[in-house]
Amino acid sequence: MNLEFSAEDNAFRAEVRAFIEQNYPEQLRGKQDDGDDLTKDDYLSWHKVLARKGWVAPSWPQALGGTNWTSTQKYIWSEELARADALPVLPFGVVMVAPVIYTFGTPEQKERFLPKIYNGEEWWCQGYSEPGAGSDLASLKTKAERITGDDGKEYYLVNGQKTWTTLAQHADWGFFLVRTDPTAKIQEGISFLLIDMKSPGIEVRRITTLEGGHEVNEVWLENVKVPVENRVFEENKGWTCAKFLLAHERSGIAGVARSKRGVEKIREMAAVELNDDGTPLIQDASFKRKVAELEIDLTALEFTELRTLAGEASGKGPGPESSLLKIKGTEIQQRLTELALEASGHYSSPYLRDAGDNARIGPDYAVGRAGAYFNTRKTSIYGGSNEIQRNIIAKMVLGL
Amino acid sequence: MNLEFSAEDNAFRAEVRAFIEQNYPEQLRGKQDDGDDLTKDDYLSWHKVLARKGWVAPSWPQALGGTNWTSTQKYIWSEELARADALPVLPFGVVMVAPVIYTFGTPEQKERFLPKIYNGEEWWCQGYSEPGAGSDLASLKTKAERITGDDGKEYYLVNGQKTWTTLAQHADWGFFLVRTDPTAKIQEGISFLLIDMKSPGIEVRRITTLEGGHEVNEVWLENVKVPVENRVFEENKGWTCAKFLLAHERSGIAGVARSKRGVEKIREMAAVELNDDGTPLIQDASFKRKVAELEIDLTALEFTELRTLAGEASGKGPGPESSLLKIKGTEIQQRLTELALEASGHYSSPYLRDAGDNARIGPDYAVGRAGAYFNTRKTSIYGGSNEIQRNIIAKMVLGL
Amino acid sequence: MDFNFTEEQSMLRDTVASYLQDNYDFDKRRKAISSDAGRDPAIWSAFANELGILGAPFSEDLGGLGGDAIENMIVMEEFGKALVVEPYLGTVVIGGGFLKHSGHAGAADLIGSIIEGKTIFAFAYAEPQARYTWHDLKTTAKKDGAGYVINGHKAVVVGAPWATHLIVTARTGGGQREESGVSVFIVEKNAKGVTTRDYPTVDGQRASEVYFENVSVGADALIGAEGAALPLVNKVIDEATAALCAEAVGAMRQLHTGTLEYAKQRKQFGTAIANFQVLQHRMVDMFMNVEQSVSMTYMATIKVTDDAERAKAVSAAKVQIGKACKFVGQNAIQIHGGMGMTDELAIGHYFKRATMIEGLFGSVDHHLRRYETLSFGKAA
Amino acid sequence: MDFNFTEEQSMLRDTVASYLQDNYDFDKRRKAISSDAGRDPAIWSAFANELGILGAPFSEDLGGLGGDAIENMIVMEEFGKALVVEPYLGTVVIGGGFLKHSGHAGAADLIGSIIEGKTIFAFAYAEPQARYTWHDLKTTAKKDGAGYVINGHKAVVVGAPWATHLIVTARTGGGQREESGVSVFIVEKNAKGVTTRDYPTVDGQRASEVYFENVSVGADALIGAEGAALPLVNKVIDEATAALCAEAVGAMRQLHTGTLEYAKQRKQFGTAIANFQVLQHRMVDMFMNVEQSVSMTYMATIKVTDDAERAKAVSAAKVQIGKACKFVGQNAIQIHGGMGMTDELAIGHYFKRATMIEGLFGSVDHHLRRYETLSFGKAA
Repeated sequence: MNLEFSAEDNAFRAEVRAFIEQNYPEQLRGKQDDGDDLTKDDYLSWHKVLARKGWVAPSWPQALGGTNWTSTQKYIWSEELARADALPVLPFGVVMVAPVIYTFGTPEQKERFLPKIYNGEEWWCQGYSEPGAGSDLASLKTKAERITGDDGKEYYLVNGQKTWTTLAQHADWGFFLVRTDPTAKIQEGISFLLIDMKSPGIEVRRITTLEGGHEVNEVWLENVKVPVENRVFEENKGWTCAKFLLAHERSGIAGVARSKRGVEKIREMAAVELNDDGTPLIQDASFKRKVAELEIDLTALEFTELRTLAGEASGKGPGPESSLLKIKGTEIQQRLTELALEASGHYSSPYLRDAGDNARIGPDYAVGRAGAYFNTRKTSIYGGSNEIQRNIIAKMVLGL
Repeated sequence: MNLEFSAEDNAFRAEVRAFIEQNYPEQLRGKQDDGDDLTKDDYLSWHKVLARKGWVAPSWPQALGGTNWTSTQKYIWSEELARADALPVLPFGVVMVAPVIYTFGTPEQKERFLPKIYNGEEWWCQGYSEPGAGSDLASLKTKAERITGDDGKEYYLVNGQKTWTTLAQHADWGFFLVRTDPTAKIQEGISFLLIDMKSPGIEVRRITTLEGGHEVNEVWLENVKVPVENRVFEENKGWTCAKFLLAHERSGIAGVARSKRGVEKIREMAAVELNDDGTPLIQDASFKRKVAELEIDLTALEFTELRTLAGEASGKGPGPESSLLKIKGTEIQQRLTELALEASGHYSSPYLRDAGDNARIGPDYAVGRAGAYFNTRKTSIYGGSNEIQRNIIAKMVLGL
Repeated sequence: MDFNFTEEQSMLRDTVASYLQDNYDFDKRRKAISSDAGRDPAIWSAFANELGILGAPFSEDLGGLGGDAIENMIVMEEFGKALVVEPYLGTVVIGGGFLKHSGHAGAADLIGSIIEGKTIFAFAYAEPQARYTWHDLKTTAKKDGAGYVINGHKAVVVGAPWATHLIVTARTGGGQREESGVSVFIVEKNAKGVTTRDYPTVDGQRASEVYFENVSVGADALIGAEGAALPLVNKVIDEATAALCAEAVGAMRQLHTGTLEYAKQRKQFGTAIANFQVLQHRMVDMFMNVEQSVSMTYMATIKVTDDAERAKAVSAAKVQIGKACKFVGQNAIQIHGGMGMTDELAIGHYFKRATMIEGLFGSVDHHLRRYETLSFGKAA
Repeated sequence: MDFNFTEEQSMLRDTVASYLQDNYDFDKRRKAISSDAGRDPAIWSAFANELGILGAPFSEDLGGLGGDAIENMIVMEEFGKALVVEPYLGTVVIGGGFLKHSGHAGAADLIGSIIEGKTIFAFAYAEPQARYTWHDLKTTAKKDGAGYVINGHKAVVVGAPWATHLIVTARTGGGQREESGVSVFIVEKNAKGVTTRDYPTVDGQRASEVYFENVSVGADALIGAEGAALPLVNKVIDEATAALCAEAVGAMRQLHTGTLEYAKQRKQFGTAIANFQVLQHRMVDMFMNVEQSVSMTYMATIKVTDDAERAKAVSAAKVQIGKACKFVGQNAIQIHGGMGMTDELAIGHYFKRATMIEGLFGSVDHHLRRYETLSFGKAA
């Protein structure tokens, strides 16, 4: 057992840090700090910088553009991104659909889609959740019937509704789970389709969330024609792709690096915000205690993640233990937003979302803290609620 | 709404306080403080003082020896008992079986049993729980068959096993739930029997609990002959008595007065125990915070109990809301023992139970704190575990 | 001891409840708060003229209903249930409180005007540099002839965009955090030198940053003793805090019952999620939090009129309510799942209001500290 | 980064585990702890002679296995699983630790004697007036010729009834709570002037109050620098605390798996209680507590050899372990119901040990305070 970084690792860290410092788009920062909605171009500006550098998809096979980093290097990369408050690359293309395509897709699919994902030319969204399904993913109802088009080609005719579709308002393509055999058992008869979001019959409707943001959408599909060649893997075997995707990119699920940076930010703001007696809030016994307990819990999570990664490296797949990382990771993220809200005092209250930089009221560190707190409640709900995660551990790990 | 005590109430408080001060048996105190097991005579010494005064059974009908106190007076009485660290009267006779007897019993039963309960001449125990039944009371298996004895009289022949029978080692009589109709549905076919604990075929076996005490027992019944006239209420209708008994004496279930005294004791010990830096522990920000939060939670519980009592006074029966009092009351009792254990430091560790006054190690306030902590874990288990209480609220109050 | 409401009190509750049910449902509220004004003045007018509730805590000689803190509690709980944004707290509880307790010469007239719905107060007490110490003041009021000249910046003055009058704490003496030297003034909002920057708040209210630049007021603007008004300020804020606890109770009741209803109808894995034991127990814990909050609100409301017990009682209650707002609010969202995260359902709006109440007039930590000082004395 | 055990380390674990399984089941332990001696010396003998594990953290030149903190962790976790009361912590970890780090002239001989099972140490550091400040000392060692004369009262010296030697902290200078002036001595337990009052502890160990009355020791009794041994004391206690965390992990694993097994077979309301979702999630939370404790124990064990990181790492770990001991222990009892309350089942004994570990070498609050000082600096 040891925790040392090698000289190579430290050199890599220095390189990464310098690159981010020199190349992170300035205009992103201000919007991030205000908690405003980002535009498509905002997101893509950073994506394209990374694509040019060759660092946009570290986990892909090297032949396709992956970096062939060691797991320690990936760990350092995520730490440095977090340290710099840099946006992560949006996962829907690079991290989610791409591995499904390069693992299960046809040569034509790989050639058609992967380069444009890499370069940020096409934006992807994920069509999984449905109204009324929630954490019970497999109960989906959106159906796809095989038809022959007027052009003599084979199509799926897709009808149904998806929801909680993140940033679908910007998407060029979406990957969808649809039911191709309504008579099969619940997890069977599902297929994995790639759908052009500009297809006739698709409507994207905004969902405004608690804090006022536009992050998620409903996607309505009415007689949407999807060429059969846009199905990945076999018909009715889409659940295989879905499971693969769920299990594939679990590293980072704990969000340790971001939360470490989050603790630093709390400490920074609480060093400036003054307590009732005029001393910095961070010196308040109770506030300091909460931050200390959070740091310690985060350390425990970090080492649990490191143990999990070590287990993966020595051949054990990422198992249901990752549910632990999800539960603890999101609990910590939520506690961070609670502390930031608490530290903001009176100035947690003004609502000036998307009103631009001039509309700030109160100290900069308080801006957007309430919105972040409200928004972060989602983390214990999405991706399988934390209750579902506990069910998974009970069943898969404890044998209950 | 108002919270005032009347002049009469205050006079009553003064009278009660003086009486306890002048009459509480000295020899009890030392043993209580050490956490040692009390003897039968220890318990009875105080019971008999109260019986002579006429205060042993405040809630009984006045004709039978009750005091006819107002609910405010009863509240004051329990506060003053707690304030003086006086033992409560053991409930099994006075509070539990007696109301069943005077409500459902025959004139002969009332005459035979009630005076001796009142005077402490006969000690009662409760034969409810069975191994394997736990909080699922109605699943009891102890059976009672009707037989005709050699003397031509009717008897029940009782066979089975009871457990967690508190202080059965001292008991002259026990009240038992037994199954008289094995074919009936689970809560039917149960009868309520009064059994002479000296009957042949009864064996009381000690259960040593975690902290080393002898408080509970197993009671084995093998062909125990119980005269039919010792059945209370109708055959197979014992569940009515059991339910009545459960609902009857709920006041005090929250243990507010005792817990208030418990908070005082914690404050007393933490004023003497010194912290790492040599200042009193009670000045430690974190310890003080825990005591303050406990006080506040206890205040909330007190006022919830007062609201419940007010509701009862205005005709609403003690409903399933009393489950709230049980849950919160026991949680607070447990937190009190946690804080006392924490305050004891190193000297929580010596185990000198029942070794007498000379065997004390460390400061008096630390003696027996670990034992009390271990023992008090039972409070969230017995009387329907706190999980069962939550099930009751879910079903009966929330309609789930 | 007695926990019953009088017949008049029960009637007050029923009156407010049924009016709001008929006239202030979620959609009407949404329309009001997203209008330019941010509220619906007709509602306030109805409170004054149809319901007469703006006089709830004022004596009958002044034209009120003869009530006190309990009446405020009753109104505020119903407002909490309906998420009412109208400025009852600032005007009736706080403005009215200052007027009642100060023996101000103009009190009777101003109270009369409150009852008629004409005068609306907002309470300018917070400052940018201060947290929950009400005497941490940089705003100054300098003696100028018979009157005063006020300068300063007041932060997050809730209801200021709607107010006709501001109640302003300012220093007539003493250093920034001294207990002495605190005075209170009534300032007309349209007085020369008063400027505001108005904005919405995350919980659907409106507030302002209020700037005073050489604002001249007369001697009669002073309420309470010059330089010695901190006890008055603390008293009124305690009364306001007790009333806020009642509002929180109303909001939490809705969070709890809304969650129960949702859980009973929402199906997952083939059954109503209300059947999952973990969620049942969670909803039981929510229920217990609400009940304990009700108890503490009663306790604080009864004791708030007793100056010896007031501060400790109110701080204890605010600790309980602050914790409960967090627990009940967070779990209401969690059990609603994705739907709880949307702006469309009422539940999220109750959650946001409950969250803001956590910090208003002092966080849980602030009130724990205050409670500790009162219960244990100052640390050595 | 690497979290794997070496082959030797895995073998050590297997050796200890299988020996304890065969020779130290719950009934054998119960017999040992209720015997007059309170332990079974044959077990210790086997550790020395059959298993050779008393040399686990000592270098091979000294006759040890060449290990360090990780080896102590491995042994202590297995001891925790079997609730072993034998004095490994006091003798090998603490006694051995002082000898290794102090460069004491007699260290090699004494370590040899530890490895052979002949020398048993108990650590006399706590005092009646002190809490968790290891330099809060009233015990004095006065220079007397070449040697010292020791006077004082040491509290709750765990394992003292079994010890051949005591390690004693005492003041050779400075005031009661000064950091300087702390020295450490090895004192033979049968030295003239040493008296003990022995007693059992609630968790099945034996301990003593130890009284020193003009106990004369030679110059060679001093370990570490005279008057400047506090850093050494802190280092060894940190090592002992890391080892104790490992013991706690072992005990918690048993509390968790014992509870799982019980819940699977125990029926109520016609079904195994393991089917109740509330209990399932509770057991998941127990599992997560155990896993987080394992992680923190690894972390602290790796960092305990790095003097720059040691203190913060150990305090963080002890906070996690202290909280987990409470949560896992209390819920193990709760899920066992009445059976958990009996002396008869092993589960209660694990609970009692876990509870005592919470406070040993500093409570959760103590270590949080220490962590805060290290992470945030001293409060202004």
